Amino acid sequence: MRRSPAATAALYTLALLVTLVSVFPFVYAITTSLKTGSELFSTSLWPENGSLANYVSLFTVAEQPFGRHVVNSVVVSTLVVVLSLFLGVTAAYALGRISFRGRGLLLTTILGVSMFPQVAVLAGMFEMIRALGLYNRSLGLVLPYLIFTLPFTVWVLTTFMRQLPKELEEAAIMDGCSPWRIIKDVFLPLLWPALVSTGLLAFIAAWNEFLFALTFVIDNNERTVPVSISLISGASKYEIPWGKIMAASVLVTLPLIGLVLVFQKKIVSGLTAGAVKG
Amino acid sequence: MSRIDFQQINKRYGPSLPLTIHDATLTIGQGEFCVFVGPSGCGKSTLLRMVAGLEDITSGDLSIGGKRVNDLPPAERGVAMVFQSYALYPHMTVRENMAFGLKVFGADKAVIEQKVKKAADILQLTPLLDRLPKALSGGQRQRVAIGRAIVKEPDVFLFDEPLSNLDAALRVQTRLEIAKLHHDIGRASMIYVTHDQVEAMTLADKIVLLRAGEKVQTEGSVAQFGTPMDLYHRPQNLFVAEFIGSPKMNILPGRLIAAEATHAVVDVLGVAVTVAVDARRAKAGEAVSLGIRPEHLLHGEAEGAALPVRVRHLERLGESSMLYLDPQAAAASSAAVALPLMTLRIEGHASQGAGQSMQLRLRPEQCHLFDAAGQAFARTVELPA
Amino acid sequence: MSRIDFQQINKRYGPSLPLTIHDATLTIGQGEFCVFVGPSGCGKSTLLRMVAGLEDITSGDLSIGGKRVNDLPPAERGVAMVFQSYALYPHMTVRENMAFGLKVFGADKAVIEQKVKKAADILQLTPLLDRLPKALSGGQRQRVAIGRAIVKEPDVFLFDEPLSNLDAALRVQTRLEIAKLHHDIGRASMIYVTHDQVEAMTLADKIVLLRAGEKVQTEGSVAQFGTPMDLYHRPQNLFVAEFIGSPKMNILPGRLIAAEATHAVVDVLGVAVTVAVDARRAKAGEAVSLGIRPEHLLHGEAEGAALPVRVRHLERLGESSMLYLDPQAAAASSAAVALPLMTLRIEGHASQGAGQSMQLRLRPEQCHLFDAAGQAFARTVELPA
Amino acid sequence: MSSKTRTAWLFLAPMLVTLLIVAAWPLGRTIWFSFTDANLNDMGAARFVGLENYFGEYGLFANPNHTEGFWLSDWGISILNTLQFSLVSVLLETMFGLGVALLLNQEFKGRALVRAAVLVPWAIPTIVSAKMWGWMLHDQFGVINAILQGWGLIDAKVAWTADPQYALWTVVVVDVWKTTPFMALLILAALQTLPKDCYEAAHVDGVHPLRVFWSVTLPLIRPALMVAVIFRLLDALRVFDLIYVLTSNNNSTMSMSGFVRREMVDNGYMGYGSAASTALFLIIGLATVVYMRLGRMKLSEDA
Amino acid sequence: ATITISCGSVGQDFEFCKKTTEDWAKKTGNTVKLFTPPQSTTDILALFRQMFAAKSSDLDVINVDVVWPGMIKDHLIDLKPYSKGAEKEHFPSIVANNTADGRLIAMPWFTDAGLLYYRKDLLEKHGEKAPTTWEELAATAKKIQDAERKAGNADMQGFVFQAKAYEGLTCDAVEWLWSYGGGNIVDDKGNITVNNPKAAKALNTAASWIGTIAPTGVLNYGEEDARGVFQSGNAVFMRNWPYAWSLGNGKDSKIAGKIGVSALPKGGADGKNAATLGGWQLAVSKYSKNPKEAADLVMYMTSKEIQKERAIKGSYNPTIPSLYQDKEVLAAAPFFGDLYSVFTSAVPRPATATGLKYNEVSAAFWNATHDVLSGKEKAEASLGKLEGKLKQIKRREW
Ligand SMILES: Nc1ncnc2c1ncn2[C@@H]1O[C@H](COP(=O)(O)OP(=O)(O)OP(=O)(O)O)[C@@H](O)[C@H]1O
Ligand SMILES: Nc1ncnc2c1ncn2[C@@H]1O[C@H](COP(=O)(O)OP(=O)(O)OP(=O)(O)O)[C@@H](O)[C@H]1O
Ligand SMILES: [Mg+2]
Ligand SMILES: [Mg+2]
Repeated sequence: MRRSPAATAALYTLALLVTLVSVFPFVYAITTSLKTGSELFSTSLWPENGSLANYVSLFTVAEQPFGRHVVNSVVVSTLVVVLSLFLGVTAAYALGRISFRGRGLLLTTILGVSMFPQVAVLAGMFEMIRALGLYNRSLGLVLPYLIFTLPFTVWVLTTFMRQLPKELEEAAIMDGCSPWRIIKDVFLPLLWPALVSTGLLAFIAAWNEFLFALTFVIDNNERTVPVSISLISGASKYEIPWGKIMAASVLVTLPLIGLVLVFQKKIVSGLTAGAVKG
Repeated sequence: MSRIDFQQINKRYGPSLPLTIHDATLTIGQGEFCVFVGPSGCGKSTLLRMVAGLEDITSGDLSIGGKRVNDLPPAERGVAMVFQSYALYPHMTVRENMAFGLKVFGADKAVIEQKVKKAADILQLTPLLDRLPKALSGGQRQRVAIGRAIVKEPDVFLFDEPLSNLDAALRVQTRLEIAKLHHDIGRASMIYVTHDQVEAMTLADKIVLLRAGEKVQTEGSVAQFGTPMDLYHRPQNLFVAEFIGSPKMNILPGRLIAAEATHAVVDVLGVAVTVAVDARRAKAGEAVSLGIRPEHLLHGEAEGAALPVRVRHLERLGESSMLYLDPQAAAASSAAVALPLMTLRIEGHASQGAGQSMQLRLRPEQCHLFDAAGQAFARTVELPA
Repeated sequence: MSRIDFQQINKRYGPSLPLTIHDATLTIGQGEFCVFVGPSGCGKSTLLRMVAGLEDITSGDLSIGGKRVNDLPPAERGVAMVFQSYALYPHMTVRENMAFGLKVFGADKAVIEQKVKKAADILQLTPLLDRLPKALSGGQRQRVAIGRAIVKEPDVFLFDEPLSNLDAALRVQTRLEIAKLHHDIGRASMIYVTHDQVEAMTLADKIVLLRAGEKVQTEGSVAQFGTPMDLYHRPQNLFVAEFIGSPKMNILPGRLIAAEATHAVVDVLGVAVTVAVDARRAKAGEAVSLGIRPEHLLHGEAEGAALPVRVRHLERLGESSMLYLDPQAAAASSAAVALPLMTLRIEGHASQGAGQSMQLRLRPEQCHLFDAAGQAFARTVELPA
Repeated sequence: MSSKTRTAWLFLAPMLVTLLIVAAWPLGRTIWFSFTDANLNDMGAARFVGLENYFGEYGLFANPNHTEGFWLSDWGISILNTLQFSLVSVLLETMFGLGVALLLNQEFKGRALVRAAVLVPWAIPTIVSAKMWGWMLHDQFGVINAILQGWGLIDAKVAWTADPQYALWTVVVVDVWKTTPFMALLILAALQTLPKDCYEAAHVDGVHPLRVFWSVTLPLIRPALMVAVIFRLLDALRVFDLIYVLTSNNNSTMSMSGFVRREMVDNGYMGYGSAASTALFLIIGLATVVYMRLGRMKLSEDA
Repeated sequence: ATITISCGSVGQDFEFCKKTTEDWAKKTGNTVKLFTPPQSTTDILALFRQMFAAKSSDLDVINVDVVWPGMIKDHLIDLKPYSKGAEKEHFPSIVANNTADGRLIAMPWFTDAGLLYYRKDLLEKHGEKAPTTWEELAATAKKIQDAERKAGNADMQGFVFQAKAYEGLTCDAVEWLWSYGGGNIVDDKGNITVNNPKAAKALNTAASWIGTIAPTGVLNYGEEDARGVFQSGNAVFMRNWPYAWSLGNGKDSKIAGKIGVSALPKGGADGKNAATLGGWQLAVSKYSKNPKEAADLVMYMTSKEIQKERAIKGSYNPTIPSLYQDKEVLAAAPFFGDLYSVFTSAVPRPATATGLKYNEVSAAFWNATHDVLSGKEKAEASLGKLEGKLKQIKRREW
């Protein structure tokens, strides 16, 4: 079915507007990252004499290996997402597709975990991290990050899992699938939109986490990106190195955009079309 | 071993809902082909799904091959099922859909390939093997669902209206293939749900006719369990009599005049009709119902009691015609009661027209008789088994 | 105004796929009841969906009430549709599902209430009105889908196999209700897809038989468009002859011996059979196919050419029996060719058994004749319209 | 235990164990501390004080020193601020999220890019984006004032983050900008899993698109929408860094989390701060329960 | 032994730190690891306290803000045994600040004090002198601001300072209070003195600037915001720390060479000049595994040579009075000499008196001040409330 020209025009206008509002600050960040010195305090959207100095300087401080930090962040975030999705999917299967007593209570409890403010759990988490010997290792951040990504993934995936047609699961059961196989071969392919969405959201959440990363890692080599950015320093105490911070922000946001571009292809509609009638 | 035993199976979907299945007790022998029929919503799918293990059994025992399976997971019951709603894996091609069950089972690649190919040939799906379900027509989807079950060659087949979306030719052909499969595998039992009486009659070793509605709660779900000929010729009650056969049996209210061991005489709309049944358990004067199938009504000059009727309207089907008739009650009898239309089936092209009067003949050995509670009197003529 | 015109409609699902619908040209008059039949996957649903506006028309013109609607959105076409896959709103109760279409038109609450109630009564859904679709049986869901369409009383009804999951009794009843509805609304046109020939024959003013497979690309989708009696008695080609009628027409290979204006004589398996057709456009010696419906075959002593056959197996359906027969070719004729089984339908309970020999009689006025290309010769007997 | 239930627990086990490892100690400890007078300076000296931190003389609630009434105490103000902020921002985010998701659900050229672009606000680390907005909203050299002045929408430069009149709403706007993608992405995923055929039915029925949205789409995506809103609500009720960076930790814009942080970290009152966080936990729990009740959300509903 | 030191994250700091520690390491045969603390002072403190609470030995030497000693004294070792009297060379006020319960818990490293920056060129142009009282400042600022605005620079502001609700506002407000003789919130004995008419006058005066000579935006300004406005040429006066000097005179600065610096004005004719004391110390964590080496490093880094070098190369204010007469030092930063009295007489915030509760006191104070500045309340009312609040914070003792 075709769209009318008016509708098409409206659609593209809206898309443009949404894009503009979304990326305007980012564009601003890019231009700022090209500015240096006093020009930073000017409101002009385009740098008069743009330079890549800010970018270069990011990689030239030996004590703050920005590249290394990006790698740390990638590893940590990826691990967090993989773990969350794995644990989330299995739990969501139990919570969404099997009815047993105490399901509602369990879901509420899981949700309860993310009802404490981050600072409140900071101290306890700090002790735990040290007790587990994960202190001062970027990989050690994976565990505390699960405290906010897990409840989220479990809940979202449970909701989505619940909406898949029952008959599909039954067909798989009749085909002799174990629950794990049902999840893997039947549900996962149909959950792609949900997986990608939650995965991206969890990835970004882990990628951007600051407080834990700041507190649990003090080694310069083990830091993650947000801390790294926050530690980017100007020449003196009160000077905020805007140009460099913006350059770093641009650099760490670009991979995320790439990630979205790659994975958004999996957010497609009609995955269950043709499965059942009724 | 794939004998299936239902022992007083009950099913209730919710605590506040009435029983959906009530006291179902029946046995499907190994290698038998059993057809479930019954009105829409009577619980055929439910019963099937209980055999598959997809639905909890509220009470009663279900055993397959002598082993109680109430609590056995579906995978361990050795059954394959065609779902009424197809339940195809939407992200797999037709080929993958059919191969999946075998793959899970760990079958050899070549074997899978070959089995899928064969099933696809039978079901005329070969050109569609690489399509996703969403690009298939309704009938094609249904065929994929069938294919998925038959490649698995299980001990027990469960088919839930597997041919409802196929055209006549393909339906006959697939039906024959299923019969052949059943025959070839031999030891496999089949339970088959259908609304098509021809299918039921031709395929079944045994038919289970299930009740729907109020009476399930009082009289149980199973209205009759027997061979097709049993159900056609010896319906145990009015419900079965009316349900089996299309167009359905004509039922006329009557009053018993004489009740003998070999026959009864009934006053139907003022005409005395003789029926070949053992009516000893009833007494003259009782209200009864007389049943006769449209294809057994004779018209014009023939022996038997003559019932005057008038043609209301008629349908021509090509090879036969269907006449819908108003019985013309004799003035004396209960004319107040609105009588149902009667149906008469005539071979070939009917020459009658609406409004025309006719005389219907009812042969004693073609008539059925039911008591006031709807229970049949045993027929005394010799009937095919 | 609800006349529907198809002008050389084509449909192609993908650039690399063959045409699904090819050159469909037909006209459904206002208030006419048109039935689409054809093998599974022939494009019935596609055609229906094009009328509804859910599927783009690749080329050709579709008009409703004289207005070209190719680019009109579905909402503006004044149609109601019963989907093959039901397409119920999963979050609405049965009542809400049926009421939704009316509610969006801002119909009065009381009116909606009453219409829904009436439809529910007809479809025996009253006790289920407050259930969600997921707690319904297959047939019940289908009935909800029908209910949803009929409450809307639109100009054009589109039914895609609306009765496929209903039992015989309910099916007959619903069919009659649909017919009644059609009659009552009067000006509404209906397009109805079915696999049930009885339905097609009894409901249709016109039948469209669609082709499937290769021949669609060369000969177009529409195999024949006409009244039910046309298709039954005057099939234009072998495809139609074989498709219409169940069990399907027996087709025997033959060779023309004599070709007259009033009849032809054909050598069939060594027997000379006379056929009442105008065969002038053919020449003696040509290969032809002789067709005769199972219900038209006579057996035992009767007039007409006698064909020796042996019973392969038989099916008893209660009111009639189906015999599957091996033609016994005369030694002289082409015994090498494997001949298809022939079907014979016998009223009542057949007394024959497998292996028994019989003589079949073929009456000239019951036979059809087709040329080598499958085109029928016009029959010269008087036939019902 | 039926085998199904066993399977359920088996599949839950890894997640539950992980969550237990991760959360049990920190959370339990916080709740425990809320009943003590622990001080960050010397945790070992913590004494059990019962409900002192909640209802004692200097407790969160029923503090007799709150001469101007509870709602004017720092804690009271932070509760009000947080509720105000959460309600408005979640509401706006839900609406915009829905809109953006519906847009992204359409087929059009460049959709992939727009999808990526929409996620940008979420992808920029909060510490950066908050500062960035702070910079952009700067009254003197901020680009927002420059643009608005350029378009003639305002005539004097507005101190967005400083003026108490605007501060909270400025934070709301930035929060909406930042977290709408979260909503949009989750809603988009929900939209993509909708059954197509009942849309066709609605189409044929001639239902107006808005009506379809209201009567079909919305009910069908409701479960996912509810979950998205819950998590947004949870986040919003715990809001801290955005307010902290944008407006500093002024009383008039302080959030509950800000209060917790101030008491716990800046002031070192572990016990009191823990009590505040536990109270915050309870308030969030209450809000969630109220929300789930209002939304008639069923947790144990079957597929 | 390996010593981990936290000594600043900003570029120059970091460079110095790196170099000096390396020198020390070479000299003593130890190894040094640098820890980069967060930028914000609040964050650094939070992090340290977190680590102290966990008795973490991951940090040996830490940098300590001038207001911290009271709050973290329990976690720092006494440096007396290692200092060998070296602390006597430093400003006594700072050493006193760093002494708790008779223990020397930190060594002064560099100091800081609030200064008034002004536009020499503009003052000259409009025939004004650098103001000596706040009242003069207000008048001058207003005059120049209005004149400049009329002349086309619509964005010209009279005075910018730090009035965001954060520690910086406490610094600014302490200066106002002190300059009007309004005391120092809490006196040395721990008595709450803030609710007095002079303090109220000070705050009301400051409040009168908002919207007249200062933009409303200052209510959310930190150091950089103020510097941004000043350095882009849009402000006549600015209150800031010494760091703004070198940046303001930087190559790309619009106002390079046009900046004047003076002590902050007095509160009225009979007021005092007041500059809030800032600056950093170095200390050794009690949980350090190598306190001896760590203390040695601290002593080395706070030694005269190192402070001199830092003063010359980075214009860090030394904490050793003799260095303010050092020719090399004065050559590099001439205003060290001019403003020597400012640095020696800088007003400390009431951190020692309030000890652990300093943060709380400061927050209450800046909030009360912010309320006055933003016009929510009059100073009298606000200070009254503040007093109540401070009493509540104090409870029985600080
Ligand atoms: N989306 C699609 N993409 C490609 N091919 C399709 C698509 N949908 C249907 N087809 C093909 O088009 C043909 C016609 O489909 P259609 O659904 O109209 O058949 P039908 O006549 O309704 O069959 P049935 O009786 O089985 O429902 C089928 O062969 C089907 O495989
Ligand atoms: N989940 C459910 N909850 C409540 N009632 C249900 C549920 N599923 C089915 N039912 C009811 O149980 C009865 C039996 O359903 P079932 O699907 O077994 O019928 P059926 O005989 O297969 O009918 P059909 O021929 O229409 O498919 C129906 O009346 C149906 O409404
Ligand atoms: Mg069913
Ligand atoms: Mg179809």
